[in-house]
Order: sequence, then structure tokens, then C-alpha cells
Amino acid sequence: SELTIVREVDSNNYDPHKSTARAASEILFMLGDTLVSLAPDMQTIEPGIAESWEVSEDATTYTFKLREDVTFCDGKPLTAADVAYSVNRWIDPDTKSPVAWRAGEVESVTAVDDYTVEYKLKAPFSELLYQLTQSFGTIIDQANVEALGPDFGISGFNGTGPYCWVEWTPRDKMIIEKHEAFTWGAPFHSNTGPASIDKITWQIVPEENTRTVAVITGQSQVTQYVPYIALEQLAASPGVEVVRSDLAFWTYYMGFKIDKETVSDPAVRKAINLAVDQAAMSEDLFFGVVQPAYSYVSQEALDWNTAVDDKLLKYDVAEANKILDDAGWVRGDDGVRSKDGVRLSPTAYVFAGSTWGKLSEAVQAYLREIGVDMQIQAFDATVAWGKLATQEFDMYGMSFPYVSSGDALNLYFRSQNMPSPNRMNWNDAETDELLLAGATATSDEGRASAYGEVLDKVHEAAVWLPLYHEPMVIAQSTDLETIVPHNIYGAGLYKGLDLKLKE
Amino acid sequence: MEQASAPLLEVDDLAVEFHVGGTVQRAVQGVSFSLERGKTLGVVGESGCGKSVTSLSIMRLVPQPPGKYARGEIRFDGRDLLTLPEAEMRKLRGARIGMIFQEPMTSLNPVYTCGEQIIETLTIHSGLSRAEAREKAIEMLDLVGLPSPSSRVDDYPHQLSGGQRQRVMIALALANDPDLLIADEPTTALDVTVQAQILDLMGDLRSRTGAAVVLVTHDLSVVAQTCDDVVVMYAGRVVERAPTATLFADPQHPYTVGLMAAIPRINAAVGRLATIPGSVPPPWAAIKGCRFASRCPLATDQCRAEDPPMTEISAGHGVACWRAPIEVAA
Amino acid sequence: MSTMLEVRGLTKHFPVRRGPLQRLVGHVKAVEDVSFDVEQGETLAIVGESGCGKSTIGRTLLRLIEATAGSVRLDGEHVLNQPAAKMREMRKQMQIIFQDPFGSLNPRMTVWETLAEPLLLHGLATPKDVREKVSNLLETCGLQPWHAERYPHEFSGGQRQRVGIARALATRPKLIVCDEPVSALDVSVQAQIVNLLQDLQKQFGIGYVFISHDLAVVRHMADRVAVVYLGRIVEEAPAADLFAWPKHPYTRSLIDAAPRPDPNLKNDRPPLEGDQPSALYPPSGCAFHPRCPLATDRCRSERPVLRDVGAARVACHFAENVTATGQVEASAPPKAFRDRLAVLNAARSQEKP
Amino acid sequence: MLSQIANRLLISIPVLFGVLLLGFGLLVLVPGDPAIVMAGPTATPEVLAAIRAEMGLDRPLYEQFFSYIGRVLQGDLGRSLISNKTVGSELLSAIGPTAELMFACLIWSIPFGIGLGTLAAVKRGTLIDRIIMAISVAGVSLPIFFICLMMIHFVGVQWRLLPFIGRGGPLWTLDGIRHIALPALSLGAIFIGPVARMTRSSVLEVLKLDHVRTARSKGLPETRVILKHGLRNALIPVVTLIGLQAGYLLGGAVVTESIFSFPGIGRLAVGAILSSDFPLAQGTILILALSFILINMIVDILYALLDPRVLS
Amino acid sequence: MTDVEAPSWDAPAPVRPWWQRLLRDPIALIAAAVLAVIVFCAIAAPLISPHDPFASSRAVMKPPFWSDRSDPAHILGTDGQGRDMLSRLFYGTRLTLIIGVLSVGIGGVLGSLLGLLAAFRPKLDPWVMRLVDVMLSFPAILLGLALVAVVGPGATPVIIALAIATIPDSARIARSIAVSVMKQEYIEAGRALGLSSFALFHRYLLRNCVSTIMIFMSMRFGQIILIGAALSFLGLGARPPTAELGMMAAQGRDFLLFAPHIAVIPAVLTFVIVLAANILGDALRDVLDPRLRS
Ligand SMILES: Nc1ncnc2c1ncn2[C@@H]1O[C@H](COP(=O)(O)OP(=O)(O)OP(=O)(O)O)[C@@H](O)[C@H]1O
Ligand SMILES: Nc1ncnc2c1ncn2[C@@H]1O[C@H](COP(=O)(O)OP(=O)(O)OP(=O)(O)O)[C@@H](O)[C@H]1O
Ligand SMILES: [Mg+2]
Ligand SMILES: [Mg+2]
Repeated sequence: SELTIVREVDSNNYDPHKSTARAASEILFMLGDTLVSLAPDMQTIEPGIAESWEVSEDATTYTFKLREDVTFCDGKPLTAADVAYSVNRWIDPDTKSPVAWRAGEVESVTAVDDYTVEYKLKAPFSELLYQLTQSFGTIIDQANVEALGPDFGISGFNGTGPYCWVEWTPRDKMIIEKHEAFTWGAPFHSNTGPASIDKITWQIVPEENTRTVAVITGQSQVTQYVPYIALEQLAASPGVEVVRSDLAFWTYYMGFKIDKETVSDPAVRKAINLAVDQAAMSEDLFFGVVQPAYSYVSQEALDWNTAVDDKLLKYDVAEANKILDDAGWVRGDDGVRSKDGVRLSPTAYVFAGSTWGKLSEAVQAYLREIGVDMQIQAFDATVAWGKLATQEFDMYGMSFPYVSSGDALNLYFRSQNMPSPNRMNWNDAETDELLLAGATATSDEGRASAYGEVLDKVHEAAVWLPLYHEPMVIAQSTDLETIVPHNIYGAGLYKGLDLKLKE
Repeated sequence: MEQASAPLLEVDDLAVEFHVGGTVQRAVQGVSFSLERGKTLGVVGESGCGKSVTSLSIMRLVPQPPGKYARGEIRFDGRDLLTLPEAEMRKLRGARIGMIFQEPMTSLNPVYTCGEQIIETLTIHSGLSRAEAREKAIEMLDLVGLPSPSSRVDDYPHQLSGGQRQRVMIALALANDPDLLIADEPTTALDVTVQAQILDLMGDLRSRTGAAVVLVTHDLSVVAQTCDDVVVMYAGRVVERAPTATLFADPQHPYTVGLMAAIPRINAAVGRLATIPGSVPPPWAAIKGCRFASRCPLATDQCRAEDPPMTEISAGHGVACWRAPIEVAA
Repeated sequence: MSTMLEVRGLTKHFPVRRGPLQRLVGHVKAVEDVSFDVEQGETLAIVGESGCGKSTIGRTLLRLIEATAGSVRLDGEHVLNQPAAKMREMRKQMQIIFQDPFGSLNPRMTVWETLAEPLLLHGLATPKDVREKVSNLLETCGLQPWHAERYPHEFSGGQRQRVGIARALATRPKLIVCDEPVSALDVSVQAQIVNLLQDLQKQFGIGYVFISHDLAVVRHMADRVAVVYLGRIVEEAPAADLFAWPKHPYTRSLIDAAPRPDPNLKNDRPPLEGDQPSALYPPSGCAFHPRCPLATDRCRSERPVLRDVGAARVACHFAENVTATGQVEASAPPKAFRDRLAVLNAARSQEKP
Repeated sequence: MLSQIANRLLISIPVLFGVLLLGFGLLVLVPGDPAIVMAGPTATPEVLAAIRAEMGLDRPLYEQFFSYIGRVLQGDLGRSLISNKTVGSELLSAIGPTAELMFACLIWSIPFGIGLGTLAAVKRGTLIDRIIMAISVAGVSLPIFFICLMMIHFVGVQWRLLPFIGRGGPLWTLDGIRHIALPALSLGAIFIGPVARMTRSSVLEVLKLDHVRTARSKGLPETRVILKHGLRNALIPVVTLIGLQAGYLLGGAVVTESIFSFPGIGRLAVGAILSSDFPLAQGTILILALSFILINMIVDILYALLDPRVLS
Repeated sequence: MTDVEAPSWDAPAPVRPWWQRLLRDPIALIAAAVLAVIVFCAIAAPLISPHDPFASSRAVMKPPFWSDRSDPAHILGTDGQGRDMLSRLFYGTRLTLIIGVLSVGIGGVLGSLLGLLAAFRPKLDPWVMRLVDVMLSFPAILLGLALVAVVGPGATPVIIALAIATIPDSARIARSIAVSVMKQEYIEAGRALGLSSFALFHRYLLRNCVSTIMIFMSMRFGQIILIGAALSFLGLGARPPTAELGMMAAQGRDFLLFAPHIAVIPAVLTFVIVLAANILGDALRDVLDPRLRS
């Protein structure tokens, strides 16, 4: 049995350490395995390659006991050396991995024996196991990496996952096929292996509309890149089923570079927050499928500070105008405010594409109401990351997946992470301390309170304009058993083990 | 005149009109003449007087639309060409009636070899095989005096000089031994020396094949040298027709006289050329009476009101003029 | 009469380039060592077959094409090496009339603009009196004043040719090169233009270099005739002499080939054989030898120089040998024709007030 | 004929050089720093400097240009900054599909356009002529994306006749044909108009010429006159038009490939330029220019085949 | 003087002025009228737009008047952001026309000058033609992409790219016309009069080429608008919230299944503009310049 899955964009490569794209994770989860797995509840860590693990008292040493029956696609058995190699490559500065920080502050990772790995940290990292479930922690084959050299993850990939690499045509399609020997699926999968689908073609279809009709006409059986507008029609189409998970933590926001002339004024940031009607946007642009966001992470996420709930900035144009008036921003003839000769005309960098196109234009329209003339510059995804690492813009648009509040906060608000991903230039020693405390906390309460404080701080400063939380929606053919969407890094099919044609 | 043999070609009151953009241009209005086997008929007149349209009409090749045969008959061997079914007409074209055009540069298709263009007309009419047709084509090229015809047969038109191309055109027109050859200004675009060659060649071939020839030209001198009979056209009408010698010795129509007086002569210095004042009426002008009246010093009210009929002044000499014969009383 | 135009050794070679690198494969020797004089008020005709270099001679004279070698003097002043500014001044003295009445007038300029342009350019009229001068010019050339506001496409060929003549005449030149000015016209219009040119010559004493391939017109117009073959003058003589006693075999065949408007004078002489040879690869010796009935080995190897033979200049080894006369049969038009013409002319003169 | 091709090649050399220079120059102007693209946003300045040195970006421009030309001549187009694949292999994988698309587009649209144009010319002034001309004017007036979307909407979705995503396989497989059909139809649709219009006017023009009258005077049947003596001569300007419109067609291919997710050079070029993928962008520009030159060379050869005057 | 032609047939041929002949062609007339209305709407956009073209409203994707779900306030409905379609069309047409006119104008003038110069000074000809060949090797879309990569998206780079893309074609056409004009004897006549190069270029060459070039450009206009629309469609055109027809169609395509009017109306309007321009160009060509027919 074969499946065609359509999606919006391709990744630049399929080297787990060299791509942060969701598109890469989607494939890597299927091609490879991680030490531990994340259950669909997004909370529970379950076994992966490691059948068990122990954490030392000081929470700095993790000892993983590996399964002994795991083999790579080429038939070679997986050993602790492979795991050690993988993590060491991940954090090796020569690898230049943009996600090295996710491995924690590693002291050493060593193979104790063939099936035991010792993972030593310089400091406790409460999220380590969550991070190890991500595709960046995929176990790779040293021989394969060395054989392919720069073509690793481009012309081939030898993994231990339920599927094996067949062929990749960049920007067109990725073909993978069943890994016959695979039997080591995590316990929460209804099928622990081998996969029941023989071959999967991941087809890139940039056009939203085309993806929709591809599913309706049966040219594709699964996609999670469905336009919200089409959900109703898809659901109503015979042969198509739409499944949805609200446990997804994927948030869209626009950030302010807080040391830029206009948006450095907290009044401006606050007013902008008040000027945008997220509820209307989610209703009108996203057909009520998404959840309007006022908070920087989902209020359902682990360690959300409920005390902030009441302080969230909601739509109030009058108030926004008043704040700006009070702050001395005066409307000019063209309706645009300015102060001390500075026009309130921030430049926003966003990703090219219909989602940010709609979002940024909607925000732009709202801001016109309060005399803010936001300029939009859209960049192709491949350039945008570079653009967003500069200091050229005043605002930027971004979306991100996370497993917990801490995950998100550590990513964005550490001063160390300037200029990217801390594009706001949020440089606050106290925040750094709190984040460190949270990360190294050994108790849930300790962590929650530290992160909670950070959440309060950044919301107070209005450094972001949250837009919406996106749920995970998958459209699938009714020929398939109903899929339970998984929310890990937005890769809804996760390992693809549960994909199965109806009898 | 023998009664027995009917003329090969009889044009009777031919009128051709062109409908262009809502206006009607009467290019030819009532042209009549006849031609016997083996004779050469010259058709002369100024540019635009309808010579080409007349000759194309004989081939029934006036583009329709915008052209239209308004009236008249063209009898070839007793059959009216204007009412012949197209398929029948096609059998005559190129087979019994050949035609040579004015522009040797453009009248041959530049993308086919000269041989191919002759072979084509041979195979379609005489059912020769290609190889036979090729032989015949080489023979024809030899006949028209093209040097080394067996290699020239594979040349493209652009590889030949103007005179040579005109020879190929003649070979093409004569390929199927036509009874009638229509030559529409065959030498106008050529140099005097080449013109002499071509006229010589045509005379030669005519006496050899016995074909009748309609020679269209604007050059009275050419007519004088080559034709048995002449038809003088003015603004779509025949104004005078006569045996060549008669016409030159005793021209009757004021237009013919004026035309002849306007020719500079190589053999006698005339002090000053006589001219015909005024210009030819344009084809869209609706004119009552004689078309030459506006330029004619002898014009009377009758001339301006009524179209003069062709009247026979002497045997074979007809004039369309109310004032003819012009009295030469001093 | 003084020598107005003096042409010496005029030569024009056109380089021929072929291929992607524009390699020079040879030269078309369009005009080769041509010398002649034109007196004031005189018409020198240049005749020859198509492509023999007639137009090129005319154009190099006026520096519309730069000559390869030779000199041209107009009233003693050199023409070919004048600096641009002086040359522009000199152009007032020499003008050209073209063959094609359709192509030689700028279709986007009214007749008025066309005629006013040279007047204003050379300071022959001021913006004030230019209108009047243009109407004079029009009248001189037999056009009506209301023609001025029209564009060329609204005219007949003869009228256009008149405009072309008026333009050439505007600067009151001493010399006009007429490049086949009547070849494209109908006989009756041709006669009008020929008469006009002759009248103008008489009136203004202009010298004509009259290029034509029509021997009859040349006979009618020219005082002297130069016959050109493959870029060289092969014979030059007073018109009457040339037509009566052509000395070069080529001249003779040209005259023979010209048809006569007289059915009684049917020409039985076999026409000249062959085509004109390529100007890129001219024959050795006398260029005419491949077509010449008199050719000998000497002709094939040695090029005859142009030399004086009586009043003429001839380039033929056997120019003296040929003395045959009566090449052109003198024959008067038939009497009946003359009588009718007289009647018509009489009637016409009566018509005029 | 060989010398004709050789001539054409010789003429192409400066053009190619110009194309290289232009492509190089344009991309040098791009503000995006390729080192950042390559190293990712978090790279340290030292890393960036190292990458720049490695890629020769710190050397003077003319040196970069000549070393680039040197490498191109050796067939080394570098590696894509984004995928790290060799540019050669990226181009190779994309040029095939585009060539297929072009072929599939031309193979039906040219004969169809020529046929329609000839028919219109022969039936000049009739209803058929009007209809054909209306269609072809409409054809040149429709935005290509609109045609593509309509094709998907009707042929793909409403009638479910043909697939519309991706490339099914090589052109000689059934799946390949089925997948290429819609893109080729859409792209061809914008090409029929110009071809038909040009054919019509060219045929009309040729039918007015003297040699056609000669052909008629030989007594040839009208169809033969039109096809043999009219169309063949009329094709000469049509062929020229096809060469000139190749650029427009390539532009159309960019849109078509994007909409139909067809993995061709157009999509590659768009992606490469938008993502500041220097070597890949230069490679696509080079290959597009090369194909343009190639197309024009083919046009020249066709021209020589159609018109014997060209060769002498 | 003697031999004056009697003015009997001097009445010039009944050649009507070109615009009169144009008026006799009903289809061209309709095209001209349609184009005139469109141009008027584009110019008058600020005056006749019923709504602010940039103001979103909660009434998103309202269908046009012929649907029963339509909103009387929005005759042509609203787009995905709840902006009034009609107003956006007015403004969009405006920008589209500006892009077309400017790029054809700039590119046409530059290209024509190049082509005319190549014909006027044959020494320059090979250089100009090689330059044109190089430029021809860059399809307009590629050029647009590259420029957008340099300066970022927006109407200006699109205009520049389209102008550059217009140059080689207009240079070729201008050259071919100019070469045939240069062969005409009136050029020599002008030179014989002693005209300066400038006068010759301007009064003789340019004047005789200009109408043909204008017709060519009017026919080119349609194609340029289409390429511009394609560029916008690829996301390289005008920057939001500016409206441009290609961009509107591009944005609307996501709603094609549900609110087709958002994409279809601008696409159809583009079609109508280009169609009218093409028809008018054809008619003008027929009326004015039979030379351009091939
Ligand atoms: N296809 C056509 N469409 C419209 N008018 C035509 C057409 N062919 C000929 N005519 C008109 O018919 C008239 C006679 O033309 P024709 O060609 O017979 O003249 P001609 O005597 O052969 O002149 P020439 O010496 O210039 O060849 C002309 O006024 C011309 O305008
Ligand atoms: N610009 C040019 N470049 C190359 N060769 C030329 C050029 N102009 C003329 N020639 C050649 O020079 C020769 C003489 O040409 P020219 O035009 O002077 O002849 P002509 O006697 O005026 O002919 P025609 O009677 O046809 O007008 C011809 O062989 C012609 O091909
Ligand atoms: Mg004729
Ligand atoms: Mg000449």
C-alpha cells in the first residue's frame, strides 16, 4: 500500500542537526528514532531506543539503557556508540547546529557498554528528556555520515525508524518506504512495527488550494497543511475525514525589537496589542479554527502562570488610541502618528506565503486605525531566517512549536540568544537568572514559579503581539484508519506507525 | 479572315470590379478583343489601366474577394472560362494556358528549386513520373537557353540572375505546350539587353510551338517589335485596337496619338516631347461619357455625356471615339 | 562655357564581408577610375546595365557615399575632402533627384516642410519669406500652392517627382544628379517630367548628371553620354555621335537592344549574349570580353585603356576599326500620325485662353 | 548547414559571456550575505569570515568572476548553499522535467496553432476565422495563472480527468503523460494564440505574393497551393516568433511549474533567487540562457531548412 | 510653366484619417470604449471608490451582487480580509495600468532608441544586437525575480524588470523598422541637403518609425501587464496593502473553491484590459501600419 502526503514546503536538508524546519522533523521522525518518545498527551516521556533510563540525584547524569534489537535500515545493529556519536555531533561546534542548545550544557556523552549510554550535564536541565524526544536527537549512523560527507541527509540517510530513505528531489518530493525489520515502536503506538504502509511519497504542493483539492480528489491521502477555510468543505467531502487536536502548542505572534526608535516605547507596544482584534481575526481569517492568542504561550501549556490571565491585553481601540495620545504620539494629516519628528511607521519582516500575508495585512489594517503605519516586508522562508537575524526591522512575524512554557521562554528570552532567536533584544539579567533557575529546578513547583515570573515580566513589557494558537488539523482519506494527530514539533503523523489502510 | 477557324481566345465585354472598403473600383469595364492561334496580341496602356486584371481574368486568377467578374465572357476554344467549374479551369491553367509574370524576382517560390517548380506543373497535368518530369524540365530549361540546365535544375531561384529567372518562368509556362501564353510585362523589370534576349526567345518559341501570345506591356516600342495586333487600353477600357502596323501608321484615338507622341525616340531627336495634360481618372471615379474626355482637346458635349462604342474604321481597326476618324483637314 | 564639374579617377570599392567574424572576402569594385567633366548647363548622361555602378557614381559625387579614391571638383573646389561644416555649405551647390517617387520623399513631412527645410537650412529664406519662396518653388515645378499642406502619399507619382525636383531646386544648385528620375513613370508622365527638367535647365543653367538605362530618354536629354560597364566608363561621346557611330561594341549592343516604336524597323540583330558578370569577380582583361562578338585573346588578357578617339573617349582595342555607321535608322514618324498630332495640338492651343 | 551552426555558436560566445557577467553582477548586488545563508543565523563572525574566505567572497569582484568562469568551464558550478547538493545535480534533476514540459507544450500547441492560423487565413473573413481569432486573442490575454487554476478546477477537480500535482514520472510512462498533461495544456494555451495569429497573418501575406499566383497559374489544386506554396513560406516568420517567444514561455513555465508543483527549472530558479542561493541561482540563469541560445540555434537551423536563401 | 497637370483628378484618394477608419470597426470601438471606462475608473479611483480599499471589515468573503448572500454595501463583495472588492479593483487597476504604462514606456523608449541608433549608426549595430541578445536570454520573470532579490518586493522593481524586459524586443522591432527606413531614398535626400545628424535622426528616421513603434508598444502593453500579473502572482509585485490586479488574484486563489469571485474578478478584469488592449493594438496596426503585420 502506498500513500501520498502533500505538504507546503520542503526542508533544505534532512540532517537532524542542520535543519530546524518542521518539514525536516516530519520526515526525520519516520526515518529515525530518538532515545525517548513523547506520548500523545505531550507530557509523558515513554521509551524509544532507550528502554529505560535513570537520572542522578543532582539531575546532571542520565543513564540510558538501550534496546538490543534495534537495527538501521542497512541492517546494522544500533549500539551505544551510535547514540554517543549522534549527540556529540549535535553539540560539536564544527557541526554548527542551530539547535545545539537543545541538548543542554553537555559535559560528556559516552557509551558505557554496547547498550548503555551515559549523558552527563554541566548543570541540571529539566527539559532534557523533552528535548531528546525531538527530531534533533535522532540517532544517526556514523559510517553513513562519514560516507556521504556533505551529502548526508541530502542524498541519503541511514536511520532506525519505521521507514527508510528512498529518494529525495528537493522542492518536489521525498519518497520513503517501509523498514521491514522495525519492531521497536513506543508502547503508545497501536502498531509497534513494522509499519503497515509500504511506501510514502511526501509531495510538495505550495498552493493551498491545490493541496485541498488534491485531498478531495484522492490524489493525496493525508495532509496536515490544510487551509482552514477548506476544513468545512473537506469534512463534508465524501472520502475525506478531518481530525483535530487542540493539544498542539504552536503559537503565532509578532515580536517587537524593543530597542528600535518607535517600538521601544512600551506605550506603542501596548497600544498595538490593544488595537488588534485576535478574536475577529481567528474568526474571519481562520474561520474559527484557531484559538485567538493573548498569551505568549498557550494557557494550557505546562507552567503557564494563571496570574497573568487577567492582565492579558484584549481588543480595545479606544484605549489604544488614548494610550498613544497620552504618550505624545500625535496624528498627522495622513492619519499616521508621529512624535518628535519620528513617524510611527514600524517595519515588519515576515515570511512570504499566504498565512503571513493574511496575518500581516490584517494587523496592518488594524494598526491603521490607531495611526500606526506598519510596513510589511515578506521574505521567502529560506532567506527570512537570515533576515530575521539582523537588526534591520522593528517588528517581525514568527510562529513556533513548544512543549512547555519553559521551552518557549528559554528559546526567546535568554539574553544569550540575541540577536536570534531573541530578536526582541530582550536583555534582562533577572530574566536570565529566572530562566536558569527554571531550567535547573529539580521540583515542578520551583520550575513553575520561576517561569511564571518570567511570563509575567514579558507580558508586562508587551514585547510581543500574540496572534493565535494553532491546533493540529489533519485531513485524511477515509480509506485510512482515523489518525490521532500528535503534536510533537508540529509533525502530526509523528512516526507514521499508526497509518493504516482500512481493511 | 478565314471563317473556318474560330479565334482561340475571345474576350467579350469583360468587366471586373474590386470591392474595397465600401467603394467599388471598376478596374476593367467592357473590354473586348480576340486572338487567333499563332498570333501575338499586344495590350498596352498606362499603369493602372487594367492590363494585369484583364490578363489575370483570362486565367481566372483575379482574387475573389475583393475582385468580382461583373459581366462579360472569356471564350477559350469556344468555352466560357468565367463559368467553367473550378476543377475544369484548373485543368486548363498551366496546361493549355500558360502565364508569365512581370517580376522575375518574386514570381518563383524561393523555397523550392526551379526544377521542382517545373516538375510540379508537369506531373499534375501530363501524368509524367517524377523522373520523366525531371527530364522534361531539363529539356525545357535547355530550350529557354539556360546554361548547363542539368545542374541548374537543382538551383534555387535566388541563385539565378533576373534574366535567368525569367527564362525559368518561361520554361514553366511553356512546359505543357500551352495553346495560349499570357505574358504580363515579362521584360519590364529587366535591362535592355536582357529584355532583348527574352523578347527574342519568346518570338523564337512562339514560332516553334505555335502558341498564341497575349503580351501585356506599357511599352509601345516592345509592341512595335513583337506583336501582330495591338489593343490600347485607357482607364479600364479598350480605346483602340488594330494590327500593329496600322496602329503605328495611322493611330486614331487621341489618347493613342498622345501616347505615341510622348515617347522619346532613339532614332530621331524631336525637339520637345508632346505631353497629354492631366492624369488618368482614378478607378473609383464615376465617369459619364468618354473616360478620356477630360484630357482630350477635341472633346465635345457628346464625349462628356456618352460612352463611345468601339467602331470599326477599317478592317481590324477599331476605335472607341466619337470624333474618330479625326479629320486631318487643315 | 567653363568646366563646372571635374571628376578624376573616381573609385568606389565596397568591402564584402561574410561569416560570423565578418571576414573580408573581397571588394565589389562598383566604380573604378571614372573621370568626366560636366559643363555648366550641360547634361551628361550615364548609361549602363543594372548594377554597373551608375548610382554609385552619382552618390559618391555628392559624398552620400565616401569615395575610395579620386577627386571631384565643383567650380574648381574639391568636394571629396571638405570638412563636414564646409561640405554642408557646398551641398547647396549640388543636389540629387531620385528614381523612386515613393521612397524619396519623407512620408511624414508635408510638401511645405520638405521644401522649406533646405531653404531655411541654408539661409536662403527667412521664416518670414519662406512661405512665399516655397510657393514660388511649387509654381516653378508645375504644382499648385495648395499642394503644400499635403503629405506625399496624397500625390500621384508624377506629382511626387515634381516635389522631388522642387526640393533639389530649392537651393539653386549648379549641379543636379538625376538618378533615373523618369524610369518609374508612365510614358505620358515621363514626358512631362523630361520637359520640366529641360525647361529648368534652360532657365537656371543647371548642369545635369543624368543617370538612366533608357537610351531613348538619354538620346532626348543628353548633350554627352558616358557608357558604363562594370564600374568603368567604356565610351564617352557627344550624344549625337554616340548614337550615330557607337565605337564600343557594348555601346552598340545597347543601342541595338533598345526597341524602336516602329513596327517597320524590326530588329533582326541577335541580342547580346549572357548576363553581366559579377562585380565581385570581374573578368580579366576587358571586362566585356565574355560577351563581346569581337573579342580576341588580347581582350582576354589586356584591359583596354580609355583613350580619345575623335570627339569620343573609348576603351576598346578595336575602337578605330569599327566605323560602321547608320546604327540608328533615322525615320520620321508616319505622316498620318503627325497630322493627327497637329490637329490635337491646334485644338489644345485654341482651348487655352 | 554545419557552418551555419558553427556561426551561431561563435555568435553565442559573447552572448554567453554577457549572460555570465549579468548573472554574476545581479547576484553580487543581492544584499543577502551568502555566508549567513550557509552558516545559519546564529553563526559567529569568525565562522562567517571563514566561510567567506572559503567561498572566495572576500576577494575582488573581477577575481571572483573569472574564477567563477574558470570553474564553469570545468563543469563545476559549485554547491547549493541551501541543500548543499551540487548545482550540477540540482540542475540536472530539474532540466529534464522542464524540457519534458516544454516539449509536451510545444508538441501540441505549435501544430495546433499553425493549423488554426492556416484555417483562419484560408477562411478569411468568415465566421470560422472570427472564432479562431477571437480564441487566440483571448488566449494571449488570459493570465497564465488563471488558465492553470481553471484547468485544475475543471479538468482536475470537477471532472477528475487528470492529476495535477507533481510529475508522475518520465514522459514515456503513462503516469508521466497523465501528470504532464495539465501543465502542458495550460502552458500551451498561452502559446497557441501567438502562433495562430502569426500563422494567419503570415499565410495571408504569403498568399498575396507573386509566387503563389504563379503556383495557381500552374493549375495546382488550392489545398496544394496553400500547403505547399503558402504555408511552407509562411512558417519562416512563425519559426522566428517561436524563438522570440521562448523567453515568454519560460516565464510562463515558472508560474505553471509553481502551480502544478512541477519540479522544473522554473521553480528551481524562483526558489534559488528568492533564497539567495548564489551558486544555484547562477547555475539556473546560465542554464536558462543556454537553453535560450539552444532554442534560437534550433530556430536558426529550422530557418535554414525552411528557407534555402539563408544558407547562401 | 507648361505641362501643368489639369487638376481634374487631383482630389486625393478617399483615404480617411486613421481614427475615422478605426471608428468603422465596431469591435475596436467597443474595445476602445471599455478601455476608456477602465482608465477613467483607474484615474478617478479615489473619487469613485465606495470604500477605503485598505480597510478590512468583519464582512469577509461576501459574494458579489448576483448572489443572494451578497451585502448591498459591497457590490462586488469583499475579499478574504473583508475589504471592498470594487474599491480595491479601482485601485488595483490603477496600479496595474501604471505598471504597464511605465514599464512599456520606459523600456519602449530606451529600447527604441537603442534600435534606432543601431540602424542609424551601423557601426554600433553589432554591439547593440549582442547586448539585445544577452538581454533576451533573461526571461522577464527571471529578471523580475533577480531584481526583487536585490531591492525587495514592490512595484518599482517590477516596473524596472518589465522595462528591461521590454528593451530587447522594442530594440529589435525599432531596428528592423529603422533599417528599412534608412534604406529609403529620402534619408539620402536629407543627407544631400546637408542636414545635421540630429535633424536626420529626428525628422527623418524617428518620425517615420514612431507610429510603428507606438503600435508595437500598444500591442506589447497587454503582454507586459500579464507578466506583471504573473510576477505579482508569484509574490514579487506590489507590497501590501496596495492593491494590484495580479496580486489580488494571487491572494484570492486560496479562496477559489469557496469565494471564487475574489480571484476570478481581478483575473477577468486583467483579461478584459489585456484583451481590449490587444484588440485595439491590432486594429490600430491594421489601420496605421501594415508593415508590422509580420
Ligand atoms: N487585388 C486588388 N484589389 C483592389 N484593387 C485592385 C486589385 N488589383 C487591381 N486593382 C485595381 O485595378 C486597377 C487596374 O489594375 P491593373 O493591375 O490591372 O493595372 P495594370 O494596367 O496592370 O498596371 P501596371 O502597369 O501598373 O501593372 C488598378 O486601379 C488597381 O487599383
Ligand atoms: N552599399 C553597398 N554595399 C555593397 N555593394 C554595393 C553597395 N551599393 C552598391 N553596391 C554594388 O555596387 C554595384 C553598383 O551598384 P549601383 O547601385 O551603383 O548600380 P546601378 O548601376 O545604379 O544599378 P541600377 O540600374 O540597378 O540602379 C552593384 O554591384 C551593387 O551590388
Ligand atoms: Mg500590371
Ligand atoms: Mg541605380
